[in-house]
Amino acid sequence: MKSFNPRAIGLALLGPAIAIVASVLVTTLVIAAVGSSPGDFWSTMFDFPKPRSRVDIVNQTAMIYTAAVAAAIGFRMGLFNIGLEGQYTLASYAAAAFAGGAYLSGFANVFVSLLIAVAVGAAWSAIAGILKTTRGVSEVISTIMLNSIAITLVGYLLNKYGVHEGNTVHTTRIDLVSGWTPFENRDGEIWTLVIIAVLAGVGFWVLLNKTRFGFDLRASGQSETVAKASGVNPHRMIITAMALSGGVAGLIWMPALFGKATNFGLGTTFQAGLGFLGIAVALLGRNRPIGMLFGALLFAYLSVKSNDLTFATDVSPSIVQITQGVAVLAVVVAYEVVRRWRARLEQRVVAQELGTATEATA
Amino acid sequence: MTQESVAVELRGIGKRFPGVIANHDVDLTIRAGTVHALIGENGAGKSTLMKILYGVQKPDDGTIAINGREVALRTPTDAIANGVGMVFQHFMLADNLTVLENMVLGAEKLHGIGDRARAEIRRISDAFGFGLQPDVLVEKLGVADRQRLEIAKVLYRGACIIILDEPTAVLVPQEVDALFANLRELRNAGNAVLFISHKLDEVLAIADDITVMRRGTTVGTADPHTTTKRELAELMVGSELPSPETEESTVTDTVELTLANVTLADEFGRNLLTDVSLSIHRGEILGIAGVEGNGQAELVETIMGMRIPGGGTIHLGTEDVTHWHTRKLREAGIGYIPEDRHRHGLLLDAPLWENRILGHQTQAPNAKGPWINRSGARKDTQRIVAEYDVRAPGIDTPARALSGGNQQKLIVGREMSGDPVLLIASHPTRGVDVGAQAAIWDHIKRARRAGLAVLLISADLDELIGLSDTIQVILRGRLVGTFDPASVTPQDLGAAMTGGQAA
Amino acid sequence: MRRLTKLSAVAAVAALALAGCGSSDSGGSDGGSKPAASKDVCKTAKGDGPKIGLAYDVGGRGDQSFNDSAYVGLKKAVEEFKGSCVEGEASDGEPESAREDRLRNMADSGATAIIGVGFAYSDSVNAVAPDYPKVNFAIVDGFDPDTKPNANVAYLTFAANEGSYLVGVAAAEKTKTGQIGFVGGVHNDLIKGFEAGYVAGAKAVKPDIKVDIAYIQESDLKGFGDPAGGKAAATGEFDKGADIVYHASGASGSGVFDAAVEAGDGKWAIGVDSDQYLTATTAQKAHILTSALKRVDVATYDFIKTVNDGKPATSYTTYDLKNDGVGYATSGGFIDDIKSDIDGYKAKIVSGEIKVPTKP
Amino acid sequence: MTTTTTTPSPVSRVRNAARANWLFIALGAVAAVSLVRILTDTNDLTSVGTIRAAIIATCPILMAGLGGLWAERAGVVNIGLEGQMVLGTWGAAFFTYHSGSPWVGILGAALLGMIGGLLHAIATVTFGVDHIVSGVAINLIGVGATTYLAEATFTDLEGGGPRQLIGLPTPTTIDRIPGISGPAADLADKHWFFISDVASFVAALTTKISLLSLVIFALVVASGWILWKTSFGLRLRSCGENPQAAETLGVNVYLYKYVAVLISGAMAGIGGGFLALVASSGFSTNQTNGRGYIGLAAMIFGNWRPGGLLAGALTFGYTDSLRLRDTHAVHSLLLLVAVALIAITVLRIVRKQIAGAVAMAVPGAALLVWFLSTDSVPRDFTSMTPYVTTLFVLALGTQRLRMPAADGRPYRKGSAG
Repeated sequence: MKSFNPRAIGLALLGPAIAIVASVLVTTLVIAAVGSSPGDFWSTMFDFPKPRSRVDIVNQTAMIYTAAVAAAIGFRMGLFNIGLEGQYTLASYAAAAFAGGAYLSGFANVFVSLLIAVAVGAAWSAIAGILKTTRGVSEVISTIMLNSIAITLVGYLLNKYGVHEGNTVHTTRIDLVSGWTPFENRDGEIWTLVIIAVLAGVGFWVLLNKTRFGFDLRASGQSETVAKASGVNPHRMIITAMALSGGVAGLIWMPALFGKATNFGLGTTFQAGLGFLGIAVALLGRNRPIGMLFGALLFAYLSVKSNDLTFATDVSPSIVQITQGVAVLAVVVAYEVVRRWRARLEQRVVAQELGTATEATA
Repeated sequence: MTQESVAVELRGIGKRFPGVIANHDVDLTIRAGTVHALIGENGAGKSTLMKILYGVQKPDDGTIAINGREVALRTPTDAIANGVGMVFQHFMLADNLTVLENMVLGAEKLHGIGDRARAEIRRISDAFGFGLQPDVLVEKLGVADRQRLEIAKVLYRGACIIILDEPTAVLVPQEVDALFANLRELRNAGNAVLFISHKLDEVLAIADDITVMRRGTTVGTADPHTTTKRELAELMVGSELPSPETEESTVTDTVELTLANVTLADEFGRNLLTDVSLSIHRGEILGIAGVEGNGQAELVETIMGMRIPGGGTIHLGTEDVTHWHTRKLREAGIGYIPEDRHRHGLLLDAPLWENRILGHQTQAPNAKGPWINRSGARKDTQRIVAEYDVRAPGIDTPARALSGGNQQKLIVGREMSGDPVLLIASHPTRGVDVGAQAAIWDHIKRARRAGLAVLLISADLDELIGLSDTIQVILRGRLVGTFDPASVTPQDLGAAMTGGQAA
Repeated sequence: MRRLTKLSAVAAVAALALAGCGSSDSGGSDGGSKPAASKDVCKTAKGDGPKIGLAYDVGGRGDQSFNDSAYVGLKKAVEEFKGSCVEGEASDGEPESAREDRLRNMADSGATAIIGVGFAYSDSVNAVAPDYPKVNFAIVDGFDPDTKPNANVAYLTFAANEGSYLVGVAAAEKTKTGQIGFVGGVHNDLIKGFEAGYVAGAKAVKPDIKVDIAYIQESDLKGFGDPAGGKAAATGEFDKGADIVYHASGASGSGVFDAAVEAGDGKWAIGVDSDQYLTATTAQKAHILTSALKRVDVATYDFIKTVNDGKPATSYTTYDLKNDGVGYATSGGFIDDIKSDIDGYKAKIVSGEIKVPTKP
Repeated sequence: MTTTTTTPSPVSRVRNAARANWLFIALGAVAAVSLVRILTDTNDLTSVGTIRAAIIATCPILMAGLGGLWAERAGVVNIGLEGQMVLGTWGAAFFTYHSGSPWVGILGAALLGMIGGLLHAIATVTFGVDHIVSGVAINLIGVGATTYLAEATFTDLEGGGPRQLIGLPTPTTIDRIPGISGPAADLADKHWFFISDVASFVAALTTKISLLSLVIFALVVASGWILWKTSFGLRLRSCGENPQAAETLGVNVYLYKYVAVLISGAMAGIGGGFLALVASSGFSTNQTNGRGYIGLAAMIFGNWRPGGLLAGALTFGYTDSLRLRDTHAVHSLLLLVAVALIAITVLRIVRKQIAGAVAMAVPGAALLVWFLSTDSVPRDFTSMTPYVTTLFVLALGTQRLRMPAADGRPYRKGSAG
């Protein structure tokens, strides 16, 4: 429908609106049910964030958004890359290990490390693609298995080649890339490589809407048989899309590595779980660049602000996970309902405009 | 049971879908102990009416009376309880389940799911000569066996009103004969059989009564003993029957497509195509006649690069394209009107202009290098919509919202764009209204005059004879005969298609 | 009352209508358990003394391990110095910034002593401490990640290998089969230290003793929260002939205790970090020989005390046998008969006569 | 939906043969393990203790897989098993604590799992949401809700904490069955070829086994019976094979799908309950640790059939418990897998499937070399074993697997014809 059609916009906003209402409602009910005060909870959550929280939210949004883009690349062609978690863990380790080796200096080191992250993520993800095309293995199952394997593998490599310091093991420390400090120094900085998220988002949009490859990708997602008849090579498409998704996944943690962490350490500097958050946000944002931006912002906001809960309320921060999960479920249900309304509406519109109400189709 | 007792009486049935009226003012009377044929073009509303009678869909208006009693059929269960059974055009069987399991499903209370049921199946099978083995997986059954299983399913439930939706579409003639023998036995046993078809020969051969539907409603009845095929056909289309006029030959000497000994096997090593050789010249339309399921779809998919042949070669012009992929073939100038437009031709949820790009992603005006040329594609979509009379509110409308005919016109327009050298047209006018049908014929003929080579596959023999320069008949994956459309009759073709007499 | 509303409400949320459960639980539980508030000193303490921030590692208060131990020290200090406190807890997969934010929130709320429990706080304290020169920080198991010393950070480390050595001695003396076991949560350097001390202690008593070693996970920190894995690993060792199994596996330890219970009489488990006899269930108590103590409570209390005294501790403080920062527990009285032997080894370690290895 | 590639390969010829030889294959597997045990002198490979541990490790996976089986047989892919399972762990702890009876706790676990299933059914059946999407969301909710509920309800309990609740009563354990347990254990200790291995199984199944384990094995048998031998099961399966056909025959497809997904959730919940009450006798947050996913893999491994699922779950449970108990034994497994691969190679050469034979021979030879040239497997690799095994099985066997024909496809009423 035309972009300025108010009814279409209304319908488009209806889904998220229902989801937000549902998740707020469920969260409130759960809090009230265990005897805590939903008022305290919401006032803490809606309290305008402190400067350093604002910085954290931006940084977290960037990483979650990159993860969501990675997930969405697969989703848009009907591939469920559940393996983001393993892909970015392995890629982050590889990039951090390379950067720590300091084979190159300054910008070159950073750049090549990023390339390595992309390559490793893509390669790990492509395994699932190859298994699917050559052996018919569902990517859902294979990527779940690859997640577990990747995490164990990284632990092994880290133990074997990492720096043992105190009670931790990590990769060699690297020099940070200085970021942008919008507030006082102590409030932290917005990392330079947050730009990755911007590039990922814009790149995703351009790829999807402006390129032949993107068209093929979307066509494959809508109907495999139609895509094949239109000349898309389904096997190559699956492997390419998986690799692309994994490649972007490889970049997820890079802003943090070069902005703050200085090294990769399991349980310490490395932030696990972004892959699964990315999947959730991709679903929440319906795999659309802008939708996912809002989704990532919402998730980042919720998790950063949930830190304040322990100080101000007796509500446990883990409540936020319920809010996030309900939001995802509610949004997919709401969209399905809206889609059905819209399909009916469009058929009616066409029929009215053509005045062919008597034309029979059976 | 007397000939005069009425088994089913439909009065004033109406059914509306969002934006479409599928049935209105349908009246139908079926006598017990007869075979009643319901005929009409694709899209005339036959299937919807049958679904209403079987309780799959609820009518918005009208009444249904069965054996003189008015009934409300909300679900298939209600229909079954009232003695109505249905054999769907697309069989409703679960491949992974056995014959027995498919048979007793939903009717477990009758004879259990064990040995009693097994015995009952054997009884029915023996009574009508169905030859069913209860413990075989359905996936191993051939088409005719599946159909007999479907009929047996209906009988198992004690139905006395049996609906068959286009039962002969997938059968070879011997199987059709066997089916008709079964139907006659059913009739003689006192059942009412409702037989849906658009094959007039068959209707005249089997039916006791005929009702004709057009544009969602019943338009008349006919007596098979006195009426002619021509009359029936005109009743169906509501006017003088259009027929593609043969034109003078435009066949040139340049060969555009050559298949030499092409062989294709399925994953079990059975041949789907055997030694298929043919050639099409520029300006020639080669028609392929055959009963559905004899390798036509595989032939098309092989030429289109969607399947890779196990043996033989395919040349486009002088180029060996045997192992080319679909994309490359399309870029080389092959247009493709697929048999099933929803499965192979359109992205239903995408707007028309994106569907214009489909299949031509790499070609002007849709693309510039690796980029999609949005404005070019949109402009060209406008052109197609205007030239091919695609009735749609705009090019941003999703394809799903269009009627079948308009969807098909869009596909034809798309595939004719960019001056193809070869057009593969599979059932180009199937499910299309009469006006659109004539328009599509005109477009194909015009392109032929301009030197296009066309491979035409159709179940409509008149269409084949009217359009083609040469007709070849395909039977069980082999080309079994070549005919000159100027002299051949549908009867000759029919005989060849069924292996009666290979010419 | 509060508990009751919680319960019935949860039941309502879950849409559970199991009448049996609801009624049996509301029978007489009202006064039965301690009200929640009394358990949490930070909810009630409003004293004018020092305000203390305690940032827990994943698992938080209630892990019946070192987080709880830190809380014990905190509670003692708050009550003694009439102070107040604020707590925060890490969650799985949280970013570094969340830990920093937690520490800064505590500092901003006026805490003058802030303790991060667990080595994961090392980097965050290092980043935060310079911004709050008037606040004193401490990290349990922590270390300074860079060469620039922090003037207001204390690193509280533990010679866990020494405590493990003593329980190794106890195990070797008590074993009847000549075979003992060890279950580690995660095969990392920290836990390897426990293993090394334990094996060394056992071999010191019986050089030919057989020690089975098992780890629940190699690198995945889930190994500290997998009681089923702990139980399977310990059962394996009992099956193979060990009669005493020492665990250093955090919350997975409850599975190790259960394995000992199921293995039957004469089979023992040894606890870790805190005196786990005290928090164990009745059935488990009969099988907990001793526990290797890592006195996080002492370290926590000591640190707060130095702050309260105006002479805040900084730099590295190692808690070992010498200052009773590690040790072993005697609750249950199962090792009273060999206490003098163990203390003999202890004296030798304190005197430096025995050097306990830190790596297996 | 392309969650699982449909592989239209009706190799049912093979499958029927396999079914006929089911017992033969099982015995062959035992013989192979026995051979490796004797060759490598690793008696722990089939000791009573190992098998008992394997059974305990198997049960939760089995229940998750059984949950998957019920849902997928009715055409609903349930990737939310993990979430339903984790809800079950909380339910088991909560209800056991407050009722004092572990059996009430198991019912509670089933109930909580069912709530997860209900959510999934509403989303996928009523609203036609993509099954994977809904499953992912349910996993999020399940984990979040469990963590939150545990903090809210267990913190102040005796034996409880914000993340755990221990000291719960456990379901009855059968200590021994007189006349069977003893002789079987004696026989197992003799370490004879084959006989002792079988005796080990018998001993493990009759000695110190939780009644709940037996209930779970009974549930597998019962599920098989219900799904394949009753009209209820036939109707349910028809919804997974061809819901349109089922609808035309008067089957209320929505109802059966709902029932199937609810049972699926309950099964996964019971799996969580087993984990909390038997495998570790106490609740702790996130203790499922991905077992829901493994259960799903086991079900696919088992070709959507109870027998196969049991074999798959046992394989996972066995390798997982072996890795925890004896790393040396894992080294012997290398030989076992190598032997198996080489056996398949020979079989394929006999059948003249040369390409397939090479595909088996290469990893087989590599494993053999690895086994012969090393004394142990790096510990890290042992933790990967279950996952790598799954990948291998799927990669080598997917062509033979056949999922329900309409599995994962959205279905809407009135779409028949």
